[in-house]
Amino acid sequence: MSVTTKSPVVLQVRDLACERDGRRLFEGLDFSLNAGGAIQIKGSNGAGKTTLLRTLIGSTSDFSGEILWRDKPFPRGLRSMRESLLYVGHRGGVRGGLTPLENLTWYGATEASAMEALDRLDLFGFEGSLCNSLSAGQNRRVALARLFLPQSPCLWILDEPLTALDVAGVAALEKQMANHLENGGSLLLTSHQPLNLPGLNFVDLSDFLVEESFSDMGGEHVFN
Amino acid sequence: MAWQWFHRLGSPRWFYQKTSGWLPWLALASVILLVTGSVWGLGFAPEDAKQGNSYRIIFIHVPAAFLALAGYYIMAISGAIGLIWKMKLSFAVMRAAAPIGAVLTFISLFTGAVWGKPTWGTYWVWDARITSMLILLFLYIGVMALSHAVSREQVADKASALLALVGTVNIPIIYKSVDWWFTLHQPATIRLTESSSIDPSMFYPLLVMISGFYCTYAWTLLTHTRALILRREMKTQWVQQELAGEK
Amino acid sequence: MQFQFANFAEFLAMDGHGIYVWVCFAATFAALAALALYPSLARRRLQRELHNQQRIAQRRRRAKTQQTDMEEPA
Amino acid sequence: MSLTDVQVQAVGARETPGFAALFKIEMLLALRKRADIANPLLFFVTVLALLPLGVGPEPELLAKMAPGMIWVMALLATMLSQESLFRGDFEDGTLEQLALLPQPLYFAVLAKSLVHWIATGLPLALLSPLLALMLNLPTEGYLCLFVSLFLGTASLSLIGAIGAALTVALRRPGLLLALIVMPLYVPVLIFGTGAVQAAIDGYAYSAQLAILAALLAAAAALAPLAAAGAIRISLDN
Repeated sequence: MSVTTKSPVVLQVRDLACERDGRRLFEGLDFSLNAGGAIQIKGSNGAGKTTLLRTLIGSTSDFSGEILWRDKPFPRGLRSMRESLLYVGHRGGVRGGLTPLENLTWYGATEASAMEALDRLDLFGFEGSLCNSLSAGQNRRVALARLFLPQSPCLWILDEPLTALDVAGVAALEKQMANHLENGGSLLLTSHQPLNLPGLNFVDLSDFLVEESFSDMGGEHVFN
Repeated sequence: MAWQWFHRLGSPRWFYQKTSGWLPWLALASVILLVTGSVWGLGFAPEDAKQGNSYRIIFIHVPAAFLALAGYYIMAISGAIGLIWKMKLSFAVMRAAAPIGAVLTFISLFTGAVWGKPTWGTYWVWDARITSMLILLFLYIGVMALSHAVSREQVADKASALLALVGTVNIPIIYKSVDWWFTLHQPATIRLTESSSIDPSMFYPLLVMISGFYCTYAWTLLTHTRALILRREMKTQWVQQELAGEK
Repeated sequence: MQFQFANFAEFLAMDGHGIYVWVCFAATFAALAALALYPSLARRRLQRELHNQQRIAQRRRRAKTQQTDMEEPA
Repeated sequence: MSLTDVQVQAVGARETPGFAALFKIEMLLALRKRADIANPLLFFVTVLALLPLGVGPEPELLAKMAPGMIWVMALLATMLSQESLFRGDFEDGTLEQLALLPQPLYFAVLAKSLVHWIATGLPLALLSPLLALMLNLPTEGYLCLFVSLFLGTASLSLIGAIGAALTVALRRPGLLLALIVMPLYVPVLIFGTGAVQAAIDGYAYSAQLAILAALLAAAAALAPLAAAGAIRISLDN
């Protein structure tokens, strides 16, 4: 993954190996993400896409290899990385006891910008009802409305953002992603659906699978 | 990287192979010390003036209580090492230490209760030491229950290590408060092990028993840790060879 | 140092406290023995499990090779 | 290098909510779920009303049991309400987002514990004179009962947060939470009832209250730290 552009590298991964429940998911993973660049992580179910994202945001520390944020290696770089991170995981981070408007305000939006963001994801009219009473798809859109707020953090890490979105929602999201990249932001996401985004690069985790050893029970781990 | 080096130092395989040589010696020492201490304590140590022969329970009650408490610290410290340096081995030690410590706590509670009958005329008295031991048992059970309730082994390890650490901070506070509570409610009873100046003829067999319990503890902890390592490293080749070799 | 009891019966009785003392010692050593036995039991169980797994793996491998054998002539 | 700086400015960095903001939002959420506030109180009152039915209506007996029973029930009421302390936030992903903030999770846990105390411990303490009256507690004990519950339930909320954080990812944590947390509650219970007993017997009880305050200070400093660590462990699931 060596895209030669003038834009600086923000996130770099060198020889990364992740492990879950004592099982190696992938190893020797190398890629770098530029400012204004977008990468989609591919891989079959259980290949470790979510684990990779969670490793990159520092939620799990069971990895070997190097992760650098603006040339600062983890865990030193983690803090400054989190200052400019917007992460939306499987669980959206939308409080059920709050309204969509209050949820967005919690994430630092002004009322006007929050209303506009909700409007763009077709949530107009729902801003005042509690998220508990909204559907799963609507809650998903409230979570993603964070992407439509002004002064968005420059690194977006999104885990399956397109699930439970309708066609119009996907189109709006794609447009906003392109907008974000144009402004010099970076994007890292997993998705099972194809994404229409200019300049999108791919990292396929199945290229970094751990080689099967002779034994049926799996090989000997490096760190046992 | 530094933690990779620690990983190798705490390699379960290294530990497993290193300790197999120690086991017979530890077992031998345990048996010799326990048998000597028991015979000495039961038959040759003089009778206690106040409590008669029932005091001979001291020779197991005190060592068990000693190790029950020490075992909690061993569990918590190995848990802490695991949390800080991400050592698989020390988590295994922690998980193995929990049931052993719980059994020892139970032994000390049981012997304390049985000893209470001839001394106080009843099996259970809310004596400060016994109450503290009961709470220690609950602490052990809490750690064990938590580690069994969490399905992912790595998460279970970390969670129970943290709980063990929290318990360690609390143990001195709990002991002090129970002590204070007891003096408040029952100012004057015979304490089971009130031994400001224990006679050497009773102290030496006790010492032998304590060292015997220490050896037994070490041996048991090692064998339990080794069993746990085999289970956890089941997918590796060396464990499969190890298990296939002795059939 | 000398034996504190006149005879073995007295040693067992311990002035009426014998039952308490002996119950304590018996229970303790029984518990220690149970702790000592547990790892070898666990080891045996593990061996059985491993054996089963290997058998299943072998059967699957054999099924796979048979399948390829069947496909090749066709 | 200058290019990087420009781009950081072009795309803003996130603002981190402080303790006040965390507290405000937790308070708002607690006020919206009034049933959750009422339930521990109702539990507290109901069980204590059952007590005379169980042990008999003799005023002397009830007076003797009152400090201990009120304290044990306060302990149970706090603990039972603690199960859901982090649950909602865990399930909707808020906890994950809080853990990603550059600031330590400590303040989030502290804010949550404080709100939990305001919603359970404080009303319990305020309600305690009424129950003391029903259980025939001597009047000398009223003030001390209130102050000891006021201080003690705050410690309970903080300590319980550790257990709640450790069990947040489990499907049915109820009994396990009790098993984990109960031994840690022992010192608070002992000094709480000890203070009330001393007050009834006409002794000075300021020492016990001072110890309760010291326990609270220690719990406020350490418990959120442990709970924050426990949350990070539980999130790795």
